[in-house]
This record gives sequence, structure tokens and C-alpha cells, in this order.
Amino acid sequence: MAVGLRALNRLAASDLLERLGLRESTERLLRGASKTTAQTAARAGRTFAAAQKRSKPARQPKGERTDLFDLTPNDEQQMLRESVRDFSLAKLRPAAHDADGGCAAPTELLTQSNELGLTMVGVPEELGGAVEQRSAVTSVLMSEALAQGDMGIALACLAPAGVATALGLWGDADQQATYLPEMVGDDPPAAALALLEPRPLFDPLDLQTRARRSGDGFVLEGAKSLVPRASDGELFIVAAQLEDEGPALFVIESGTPGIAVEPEPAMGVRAAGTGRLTFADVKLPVGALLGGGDPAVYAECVALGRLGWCALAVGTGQAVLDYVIPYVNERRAFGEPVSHRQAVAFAVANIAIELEGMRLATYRAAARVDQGLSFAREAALARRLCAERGVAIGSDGVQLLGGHGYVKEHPVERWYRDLRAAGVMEGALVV
Amino acid sequence: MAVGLRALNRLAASDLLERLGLRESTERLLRGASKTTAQTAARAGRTFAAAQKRSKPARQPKGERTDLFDLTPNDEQQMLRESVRDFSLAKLRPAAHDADGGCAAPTELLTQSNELGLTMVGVPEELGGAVEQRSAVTSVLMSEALAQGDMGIALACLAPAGVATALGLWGDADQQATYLPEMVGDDPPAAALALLEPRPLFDPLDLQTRARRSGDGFVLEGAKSLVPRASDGELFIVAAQLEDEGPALFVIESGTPGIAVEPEPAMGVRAAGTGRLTFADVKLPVGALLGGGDPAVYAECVALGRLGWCALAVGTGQAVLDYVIPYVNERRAFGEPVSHRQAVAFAVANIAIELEGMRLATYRAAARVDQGLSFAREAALARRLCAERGVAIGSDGVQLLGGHGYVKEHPVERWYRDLRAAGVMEGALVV
Amino acid sequence: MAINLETPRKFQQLVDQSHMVAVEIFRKNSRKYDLAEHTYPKELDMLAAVIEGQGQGGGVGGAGAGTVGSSNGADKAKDSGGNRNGSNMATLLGLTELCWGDVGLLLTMPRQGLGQAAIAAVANEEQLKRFGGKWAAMAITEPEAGSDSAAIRTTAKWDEDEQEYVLNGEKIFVTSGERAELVVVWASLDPSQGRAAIKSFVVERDNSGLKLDRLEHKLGIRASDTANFVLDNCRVPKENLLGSPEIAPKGGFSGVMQTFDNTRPLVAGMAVGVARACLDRTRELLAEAGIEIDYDRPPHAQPAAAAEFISMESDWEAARLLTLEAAWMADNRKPNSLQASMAKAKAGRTGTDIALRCVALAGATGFGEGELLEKWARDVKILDIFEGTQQIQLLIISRLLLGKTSGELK
Amino acid sequence: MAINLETPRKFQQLVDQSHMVAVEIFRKNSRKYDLAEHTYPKELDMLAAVIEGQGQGGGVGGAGAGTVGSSNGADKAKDSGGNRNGSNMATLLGLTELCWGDVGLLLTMPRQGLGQAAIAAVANEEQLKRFGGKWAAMAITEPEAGSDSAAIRTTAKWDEDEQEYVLNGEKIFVTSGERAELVVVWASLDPSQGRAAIKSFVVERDNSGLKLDRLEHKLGIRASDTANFVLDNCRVPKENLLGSPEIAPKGGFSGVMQTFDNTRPLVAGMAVGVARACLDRTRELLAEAGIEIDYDRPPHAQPAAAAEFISMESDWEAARLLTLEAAWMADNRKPNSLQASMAKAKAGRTGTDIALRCVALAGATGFGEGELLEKWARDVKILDIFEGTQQIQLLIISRLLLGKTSGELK
Repeated sequence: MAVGLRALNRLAASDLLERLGLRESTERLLRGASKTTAQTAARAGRTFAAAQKRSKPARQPKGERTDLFDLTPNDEQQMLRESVRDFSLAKLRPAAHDADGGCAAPTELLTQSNELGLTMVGVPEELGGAVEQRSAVTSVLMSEALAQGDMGIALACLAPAGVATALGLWGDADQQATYLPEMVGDDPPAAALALLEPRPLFDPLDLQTRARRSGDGFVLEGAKSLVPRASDGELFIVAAQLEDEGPALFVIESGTPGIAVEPEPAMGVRAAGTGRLTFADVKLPVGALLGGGDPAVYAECVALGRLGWCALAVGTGQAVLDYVIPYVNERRAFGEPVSHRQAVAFAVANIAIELEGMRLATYRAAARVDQGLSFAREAALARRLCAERGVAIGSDGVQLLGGHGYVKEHPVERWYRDLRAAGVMEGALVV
Repeated sequence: MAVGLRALNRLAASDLLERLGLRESTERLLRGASKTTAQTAARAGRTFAAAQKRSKPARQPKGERTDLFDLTPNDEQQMLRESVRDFSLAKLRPAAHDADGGCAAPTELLTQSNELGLTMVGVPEELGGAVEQRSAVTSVLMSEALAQGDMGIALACLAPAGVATALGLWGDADQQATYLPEMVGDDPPAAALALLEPRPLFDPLDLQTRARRSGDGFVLEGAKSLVPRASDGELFIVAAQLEDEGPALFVIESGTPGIAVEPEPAMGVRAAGTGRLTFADVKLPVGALLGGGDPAVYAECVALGRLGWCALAVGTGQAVLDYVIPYVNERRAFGEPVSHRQAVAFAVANIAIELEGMRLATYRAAARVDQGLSFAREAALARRLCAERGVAIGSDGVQLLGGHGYVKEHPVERWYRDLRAAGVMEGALVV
Repeated sequence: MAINLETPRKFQQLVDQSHMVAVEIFRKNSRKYDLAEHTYPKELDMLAAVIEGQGQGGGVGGAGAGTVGSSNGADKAKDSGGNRNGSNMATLLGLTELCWGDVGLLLTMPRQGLGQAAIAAVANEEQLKRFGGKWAAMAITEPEAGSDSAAIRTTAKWDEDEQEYVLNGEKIFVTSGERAELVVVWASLDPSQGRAAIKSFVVERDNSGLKLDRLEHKLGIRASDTANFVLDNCRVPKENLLGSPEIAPKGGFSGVMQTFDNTRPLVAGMAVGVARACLDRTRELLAEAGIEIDYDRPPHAQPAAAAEFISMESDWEAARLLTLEAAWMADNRKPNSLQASMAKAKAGRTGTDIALRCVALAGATGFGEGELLEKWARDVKILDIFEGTQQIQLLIISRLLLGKTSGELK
Repeated sequence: MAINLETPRKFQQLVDQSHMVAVEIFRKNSRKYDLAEHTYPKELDMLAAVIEGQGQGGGVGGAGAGTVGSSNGADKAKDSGGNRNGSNMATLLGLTELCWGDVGLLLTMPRQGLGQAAIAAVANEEQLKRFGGKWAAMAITEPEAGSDSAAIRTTAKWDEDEQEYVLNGEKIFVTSGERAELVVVWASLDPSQGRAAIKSFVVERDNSGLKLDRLEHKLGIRASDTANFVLDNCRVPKENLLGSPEIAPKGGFSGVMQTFDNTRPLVAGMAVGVARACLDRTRELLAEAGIEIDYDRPPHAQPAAAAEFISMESDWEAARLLTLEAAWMADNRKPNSLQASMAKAKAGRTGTDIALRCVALAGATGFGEGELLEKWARDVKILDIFEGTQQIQLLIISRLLLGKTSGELK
């Protein structure tokens, strides 16, 4: 057994079995949790200060390389996946329609999702993390399960977790000491990675946001697009071309002068509160540079972001499949269920086939991450599948409901929009 | 009425009505014609010599620009199309299996096809042509009708016509006087255009066959791939990069020293006798350069070649559609015709939809040629459709017959192979 | 006479005018009414007035769906040599251009609704006079009957005393249902008799028995209102029944269905228009990103985005030409059921496919509301659904090709 | 225990050996037997001897279809933590590798035919002893019954006097029918009783009642002979009936059908192997043309050929992983009908699609016989047809997903 979730189990152990047994108890639990919510910090953001500084950064150890082909998640992953899925179907799904319309995830849900320990999964145990070993698979399973409820709210929940994971993977001792205690605390800050830029044919290896060295730090210029939770975000990890050294990541607090935020609602994932960040003469301390500016770190970040989007697309695709099956069985035309028509039935079959292909490709890439194998190729293949096949699943979902698929009474129209995101977005979260 | 076919009508008038009325009479006629066939020239080729040289080249006039949207061929085109289609279904189709296996079109059929006047369509009347006005539409209709019988044999028949058309369009007075009398004679030489080169991602604007000026003429080096009738060809129009001036066309007699021919059978259009031409230090006279080496002439040649392939694909696609409809209606499974299954019926519907789209796009581009409008874009769109949708039609044709589609007892397996050609080939013929 | 697939010059003015309306009125209000769903676009009133001032014979007025078929009588003269480019093509061209602007706004153009087409197709002289020029919506679909028109459960009972029909039932997806002055309601005189008993009734929008249940919130075409109605003892004078009151085994229903044969190429044209909007804008965005489309080189020798563009454009060209073919056949009184459905099937799926791919090519720019690409990707999807889904079109096509009845090929 | 989708190290030797065979024997004879259709590839005899020398338990011997299911008993021990990577996966991996070499030659490997699978699945001890190790072909399809096994018209009449069955009928598409030593013939004891009456009979190839009608000339897999037989009063001893001679409403036929559940992932694996051959060679050819695949950059920021390659490779990866999943489930005794059909459907269509696209990318090089790409595009098409067409797989999948019977969803 390579991955343990002891800390996480400790966190939620008392409720977990109950949750698995009974949805009602889940809801009770989560309703209860909402009462203790602290006030969301203002955009100016909290003050981050290094607590007990360590001499060197902590890292989650990689899992051992396993030899056998295996598609069974370990027990912890199964329990975690089920509890997240229970939460997402019970809470995210009913909230999705309004969150989409209002371009914001309900504060209550964001708070409740913290209780699931999302931000702890990618943080070393010494720093308050919940998981013994680094596991992108665990992150993928959780992201997928969360997206089964709603992709937009899932993204709002997962973006801070991505920042925590990035700090866990690449943060130096200072950065970890400054930010991770808050990230794993009771009230983690809204946070997100920001890679995408507002232009056609965006290539994350060819950034127009630029950082130049200046005195003891850096000066940043440029813009980032469709950043989740842009307005309430307190911490961002921003990608910029560092002079001629290559693309690099910078940890930036929202209160830093020169950062402007404007809402940037889009076709899909609206509940994530996407916005555009603009950086004008933004002065950063030398300690803002993440991963030492290593281009390999950046490339890894890009690939892990793609896997995050794959996981979201797989979860949303599953939602489509689970929704259309009873629909076409119940809907009748010409005297029998429409599912008795080959065109309808085969469309359902093809959703299932392509969805499973997307899922397996995503799992494979994530499992390679966990085993310390190269995964850029596998992530690229998974992304291509999730982008192209995912968008077809969204379109077929609407088509299977006909006119009913076009109205907001059914969630398939939202999935049509959300599933396009997986072919557009880069970064925003990592697994 | 913009296009006249007086000469062609004169040529075949006595039989044409009979043909339209009765297939039997067509066959009698063509059997009769075969008896007068002259011996095919050897590869060394005949001697071409300028007959009555004219002071300037002759050109078919363009048709007037018509204003109304119209999909009805004129009377001559309809008669021509029907007679070619009668010929192709009665003679090419039954010969196709063996011609495909033997990688050669039957000499008898090639001779008979001459009687249809294919090489006269693109030649000015003063030089023995059959058609008053330039009409790529007429060529497209004839090519399509011929390919309905068999694409490979059609290509073998049409390649010389392409050379004649090229000489009619771009030949100077000398070239026309030297070659066109033979091309429109009773025994036109086997001939073809040769643009394609043996390498992946071939781009006709980036040729590796090279011509350099040398003394009073040119020296040619390089290789051309999948040239129809390579072995018995007596005349070729070959594309080569002329120093740094751009790609250009050269008229080359097969007997010119330095030209080697080897058979190059391929997946499809095998009946056309495709082969590779290699040019090693081939010395050409100054008069070999066609169209004065004008890059615009070359670009036009490329686009007209693409339309030729589109026409062949449309004809072959029609053959598929016409074959599968009765098949799926007659073939029974589970107690009823397989055509009662939506998956089968919709596959047939989609063949029809995409085929009609291919056809209309091809006609539009050809009609723009005839009206003197730009047509590179329209030819590119038609080609893309015919390449991608055409190959899908070939694959679906096999699939609709199941295991029976995989054996040579049925022609769909040949169409599967032939239809891939339209996405691979460049040049070889023009319309 | 020669094969020619270019747009006739005589319609160029119509196209230009439509384009101007698309740019000046539709595009400028596109995002506004996408965001303000259920708000009537008052800018259209002025436009409608201008159109009516021009009369029905040509200009932008030919662009609404309502005029299809109705103006066929106006240009009976053949153009030349037996070939005719008439009102079907004119309407299609104008409509395509307007949908390049905004399909949602087009669909809610006053007095241009589908109901007009039904009235024009089946009404008698007296009815034409009474209802002509009014804004009429069409109410066909019911909650439990999608494409299956034989399953219509709304009943029309004859009240001998009052000489009225009494309609009861529920109608959904009524385009412009809230805004129209009339609603053409399909109802059955006797549900046990199937299609033959289905008739269409003109109901005044202010009839107290016609109750607006709700307006739909939709994926796209949000400028156009989509209403659900309950018919609760809705009383309609007998003069408002369109066509014959008799239940004939054949005839009555097929007359109503004829409306669809005429409108299918128009819906295809809408998809062609939206898809061209996507392609035009994407071409500009790609050019800004340094990508030019080169039609002389093979797609595989170009950048991926250029090859993708050519691939999309080629399918668009096929859809466009199929649509023109169907309209041309209608103008020349050639039976065009096959071509109409081929156009609708190809344009419906191609429109959605192109719009979604353009969004992806344009990345964040395409996905965000700063551009209209994401809106077009939402709008266009309806065009593969309404007026006969993709599946219905394929059924029609394959039945015609294979010579099958609806009983054999279901 | 952790999710892991890499090839297990313990099968690496098998894969390597299979790859060597593919390179040294299959590839080197690919074109030869493609051109010389109906000529027995004698090079396979030596190979078969080597394989048999190694025994059935592993190595290349595990690669033939014939060993599926039969060796399940051999490695009952679970590998670790309840997870098992066993003979189904081993067979699949070896087979995929061999089909990377040549699927036609694989299909005509002596003593590896599909008939072996049928015998292994249903035979009793005595039959296993008598028929084991012999080359057995499978004769199911009839001219008038394609996918519809209930429509089998070949009859098996019981001759009480001679204690023999008398078979009459016609069988087509029998892979290795000419070369095999045995032919497993599906025939009905009573055509009026449908599937329940269908039994399989082992017929010696030299039985005088089993008449070779002709060998098919095919689009591809030309190294493999495909025979048509006439059964003309073909007498078969009762001991050669596989399974129970009783006509039971359930059971007998489903036992026979079980063979297909086992072989479907293998046919999917064949398509995965051929498609990888296409991708591998195309990648080399593209590299020669200066195109490198960059997995760090988005496809749309790359040359069209690179984007096309990534698109193909991603579908290939999906097909490959679906196939591995189905085999893994079989090894772990999880019901895998759904996954087996998903693998077959995806790999079948993806294989053909990739092969045809690779031919186009390679241009004249790909279309000509100088490369094997055009051959693979011909070979691979059969894999979307035999052992259940694409349509049949989609029927199986959708019936399972939707909970429909074959009567409801036809």
C-alpha cells in the first residue's frame, strides 16, 4: 500500500462511515459545519507571515513504483471518493443552477468543502497536510467526484487546493512557512493558479506576461485570464516569462500594489467566479519566485494542470451519462421509450465508451506522476481526449434531451458549456 | 448557352441517342470500335513533330459569367455525362476487378474511351478540340461519370486528357503544334501530369524535383510518384522547382535520355498503372517549359488537379451509395432487412449527405473556373471534403456489407482503397 | 444556362441590406439581450417598421421566415431558360445574413414568426385578411410529445351551441409565445384518429383560456422568448380553424407538414449564418495570432490552426451549398424533401461543431463573454434540434433513399 | 496496491519476445504473403515449433487466441493484494505485439486459431485430450446469417443407426479453414428452436463431407486464408459434439457465446497493435520530414501534422487502455462484457481511422507498396467487422447500459 490518508482519516473519521451509509447524515453534518464559518476575507487579503520557519522545505514522498496493472483505488481513495461524491451530488448539484447564474459558488459550500480537507491532500504531513505520500491519483479521484456534482463549483473548491499542492511540491522553506499554515487551516484563503492568457492559440510555453529582475526582486507586467475566484482570491501563483530564462511561477498576494481584478464570466465554469488579473508594474520580492524558476517545474505544473482539467471533464462526463440513461429510458415517443431507437441507444453507448477512455488515460498519467515516471506525453493525450471527446459528450447530452436539453430546467445545457472548458483552460488548478 | 459541344456531338452524334436509349447498342458500338485500334506505342514513344505551326497559341474562350444559381447541366453536358456513365457502368465496372488485380487498364477500354473524345474537351477547336468554350464543369461531369464505373480505369483514361487540357490552356504555339494533333488524333499517346513526389506531407509548392537552366535549355533531377500510366506513357508534364524562380511545368517526352520508370503499385487506383518516374541529368530543350514558368500557371494547375481528384471521388462515392442501397434492403437479419435498423439506415443517409456536399463544392469550384473567377479557395475546400468525407464513405461502404464488404466479390473493398487516393494525390490529371 | 453556384447578383442588394441590419442592429444588441433574457428587444420595433414600410416584395422584408411561400405568387416569372432564383433563395440569403448577426434576435423579429408561415400555407382568403400582418407564434410541441406529432394530446372539442372549439392541453417551446399577437395551436379533434384529426387553430394571444405558464431560461437564443402555455377551456371561434374542419385520412395534416418542408432550409440557413459568424471572427483572431489560411498549400503542410480552419470551412461550404440547393429546388418547384432534410442535418451538426471548435481555437478569448464566439456556440445548438432534430432528418433522408415507410424504418 | 496502468514488468519478457518475432518473422514476410494470397507462410511452421517447445505457460506461446481461457487454471494464484495480472493480459500483450508485426500472419499461426478457444471453453476432458494441440478453425457464419447467430441454417440430424450427426449447410468466412486440422462447425439440432438448439461440432478437416468451396480474395489479412465450405451429408461421431447434446432453453448457447466475451478484447488488441505499427512508422516518417511531436505544447500551437498525430495517438491510447481494462477484469474474474465490447468498438473504429489517416499523412509514401502503411489500412478494417461488428458491439453496450433486452433494443 503506497498511499496513506491517515491525517485525513483522523480529520473526518468520525463522520466518514456515517456519510457512506447515509446521505441524510452527510447533509446534517455539512449543514452543521456551515454554522461555524468565519467571515470571508476581503480582497485586500489577510497578512501572510512566516510561522515556524524550517531549514529546508518539506516534501511529500513519492509512492513506490508498483508493478501490477490495477484499476482499483486503495481503501482510503475509495472512501474519500465516495464521501466527496456524496457531498457533491447532495450539495453541489442542487446549488449548481444558481451558482452558474450568479457567477459565484455559495460561500456555505466553499466552507463545507474545506472540511473535506481538499487543501491538505498535496501538503506534506509535517506542514499540516493530510496525506502521507504524494498522490496525483487521489487528487484526480477527488476532482472527478467533485465535478460530478458541478464543474464550476468544483473548480472554485479545488483552485486553493492546487495552490497548496504547488507550494507543497515546489515551495521553498520560506514560502511553505508563510503560506501553508493558512492553506491547511480552518479558513484557507481563496487562491488559484493563473497561467492562461487572454489570446487565441494560447501556448503556456510562450507567455506574454513578463517578469524582469529588478533590484532585490522582480517586476511583473501582463494579464491572466479566467482565473478562478479572482475577486475573492488572496493568493495567486502566476506564470510569467522571466527575462530570457524561460517561463516561471511567482507566488503573489492579492494585496500587492498594481494588481487589478475584473470579472470575466465565460461560457462555462461560471460558478468558479472567473476573472481577469492585470499586473501593471507589480513589484515582487525575490522570495516570490517558486521552484527557483526551474523550467522543468513550470512544465510539470502545466501538465498537472491539464490533468486537473481532465479530472473535471471526466466527472462532468459521468454526470451526463448518469443523467441521460434514465431520461431516454423514461422518455417515450411513438409508443415506446426513445432508448429503443438505435440512434439514441448508440449515442449513449458512445458517451460511455469515450468517457471510459478519457478516464483511463487520465488515471494512467496521474499514476505515472505518483510513480515518479515522466507524464507529459500521457497528460497531453489525456487532455486531447478530454477536450475533444468531452465536448462531444456535452453536445450529445443536450441532443439526447432534444428541446428539453436546451433549457435550464435540465443540467445538460450547463454541462455542454462546462465541458468546453477542458479544451480551453490551462492551469487554474493542479492535481 | 455558354458552352457548346458541337465537335463532340459531330463525333458521336450518330450513336449518342442510341446509347442513351439502349445499353446494348452502346456495347455493340464500343465492341465495334475496338476492332480498329492501332498498336499501342512502345515506351520509347512516338516522335512528336510540329505540324502546321501557328503564330500564336490557340485558347478556348472562357464562358460568359452567368448570374443565376443553377445546378442543371446544359443539354450537351447531360448527354455527355449520360453517355460516359453508360460506358463506364457497362464497360469499366465489369473490368475493374481484373484491372485492379493486374495493375493495368485493359487496352481495349482505353481505346474505346478515346472514342468518347476525352482528350478533345480541353483543346481549342482550331486545334482539333471538341468544345467551343473552356469548361472545367464538363470535365468534372465526365470524370465523375467515368469514376462511377471505376476510379482506377477512369484515371488511366483521363490522365492523357489532362495533358491535352494543360497544353490547350498553357501551351505555346510550338508546344500546341507539336503535341495537340497527336493528342486529339485517333490514337492519342498515353500521357499524364506528374506533380506528386515520394515523401510524407508533400506540398506541391515545395518541390524537390529541380530544374536548372543550362545553355539553351534545362536539366532536370528528381523523382515523381504514382504517375498514372507511367510505363506506357509517351508524354509527361512534370512539375519541378526552376532554380529560385518558383515551381514550373515541363513538357517531357518519355524517350528523353535519363528518365527511368518503375512500377509503383499502390493501395488504390491500381488500374491506372501508377509508376515512379526518376529523372537523372535529364536535358530538356528551352521549349519544354510550359506556361513560361509562370508560378500562377502552376498554382492553377495544382488547383485544377485537385478538382480532378474531387470529381473522381464524387463518382466513386456515388458508386458506393448506389451499391449499398439495394444491398441493405435485400440483406436480411433478425427477420427483416438490415436497412430497418437506424444505424444502417443513418449510415446510408450520411453517405448521401456528405456525397452531395462533396459534389456541390466540386461543382462550385469548377463553375468558378469557367467564369474566370478565382477558385483556389473553393478547390481547397472541395478537396478537403472529398479527401476526408470521401474516405469515410469508402470505409462505411465496407462496414455496411460487413464481412462481405471485405472480400473482392463485392466492389466496396476496392472503393475503400480508391477513395483514399483523393486525399493523397496531387496532379496526375487536371479538369 | 450553365452550372453556377454563386450568389445571384440580383439578390446582392438584399444581402447587403441584411448585412447592414446584422451589423448595425443585431450585433450591437447581441450581448445585451443575451444577458437580459426575457426582455423584449425594443430596437426591433423600429426595424420591423422599416421593413414593413418597404413592403413584402424584396429587401430585408424577404428575410423573415414568415414570408416563405407567401410571396411565391409574386415572382412567378421565370428568370431565364426555365431556371428561377426566387423567393425561397432570397429569403434564405437574407435570413442567413441576419443570423450572421444574431439568430436570437432574428427569431424574435416582430411579425416574422413561424406562425405566419403556417397561416400563409393553409389559411383561406378571409383568414389571410384577418390575420395577415399580425405576429403569429406556433404551438406544436407538448411535454410528452417531442418529434411525435401524432401523439398530440391537446384536444379541440366542438361546442355546437356556441359554434366554437374548446381547446384543452399544454404547449411548450412556443417561440415568441409571449410577444406574438396570435398563437397557432395544433390540437386534435379526436386523439383516437391520429394525425388525420390534427388541426391548427388561430388563438388570439389575449384569449383568457390561453394561459402563459412560464418563459424558459435557455442555453442560447436568449433574446427570443420561449413560452409554455396551458390551454384551459380555451374557446376559439370556428372561423379560426385553419384548413378544413373535416377529419380526412390524408390531406389536412400533410398541408400543415408542408410548412416544415419550406422552413427546414431556412433553419439550415440560420446555422450557416451563425457558423459563418464564427469562422469570420476566428479568421480575424487567427490573423492577429499570426496564422494565415493558405488555400494553395495542403492543410497538412500548414500550422494546425490553419488546417483546422480549412477543415471547418469545408464542412461549412458543404452545408451552405446543400442549403442553397434545397432553396433553389423549391424555387423551381422540384420536390426537395430529401435536399431540405440533408441541408438541415448537415447544417445543424456542422454549425454546432464549428462553433465549439472556434471557441477552443480562440482559447480564453473565445470562452469569455468579451467575444461573441461563446454565445454563438450556445445559440447554434438549437438549430440542430428544433424544426426536426438531427435524428428526425436522418430518418426522413434514409426513408426516402431506401424507400421505407415510417412503420418499417422507425 | 495502487492504481497503475503500466505494463507489468513480469510480462516484459513476453512482450520483448513477441516483438522480436514480430520484427524478425512477421514484418519480414508481411509484404510477401500480402502479395502471395493463399500461399501458406511456411516460415510460421518453425515459429510454431519453437512456441510449442516453450510450452503453453508463457512466452510467445501465450500470444495466440487459442490459449485464452484454457490457461486460466494455470495461474490461479493471485499476484498480490487480491489483484491479478494473468493469462488474459499476457495473451493480450503478446498478441498486440505480434499484430504490430502482422495481423494476417498472426491469424494464420498454426494451432492458434479461434477454434481452439471454443474447444477450450466447452470441451470435456476426453475431447480436450483428443483435440488438444491440433489446429482448429471456427465455422459460424453462413451466407444468409451474418451477425444473427439464431438464423443459422446448417442442420445437424441425429442418425440413430450410425450414432452419428449428419451436417448439412454452408459456412463462409472460416479463418484458416483450409489450413486447420479441425473445423468447429456451428449447426442447429432443430432450426425451429432458435439459439438453444445450436451446438458446435468438431469436424476433421479431411472429412469427405466437408467440402472446400473456395478461398476468399480479400481487402487485407491476405496471409490468412478465409475459406467457404459446403457441408454435404457430413457425418460426425457423437463424441465430437462439444457440450451437452440436449436442447436446453438456456445454457448451451451461452457457453458458446462465452468464447466471444473472451476473444473480443483480443481482437481489440489486434487493432491496437496494427494502429501502433501505423503510428510508430508515421512518427518516423514525420521526423524525417522535420516534424517533431511536442507533448508540452498544445496541439493547436504545433504544425498540423503534429496535432493530427497527437489526436490519433490519444484515441489509440484510449483504445489500448480500454482493452487492457477488459483483460484485467477477466483476469480478476470480474464480469467484463461491457468493457470487452467497449474495447472492441473503440479499438475497431480507431484502428481503421488511424491507419487511413496515417496513409494520408505519408502521402505517396504511405499510399504505395514501398511502405506497409497501405497494407495496414487494408488489414485493420477486418478488426472492426469480425468477432462482432461495430454495430453489434454498440448494441451489446447500450443494452447493458440501458437495461434492455434484444427484443426491446434491436
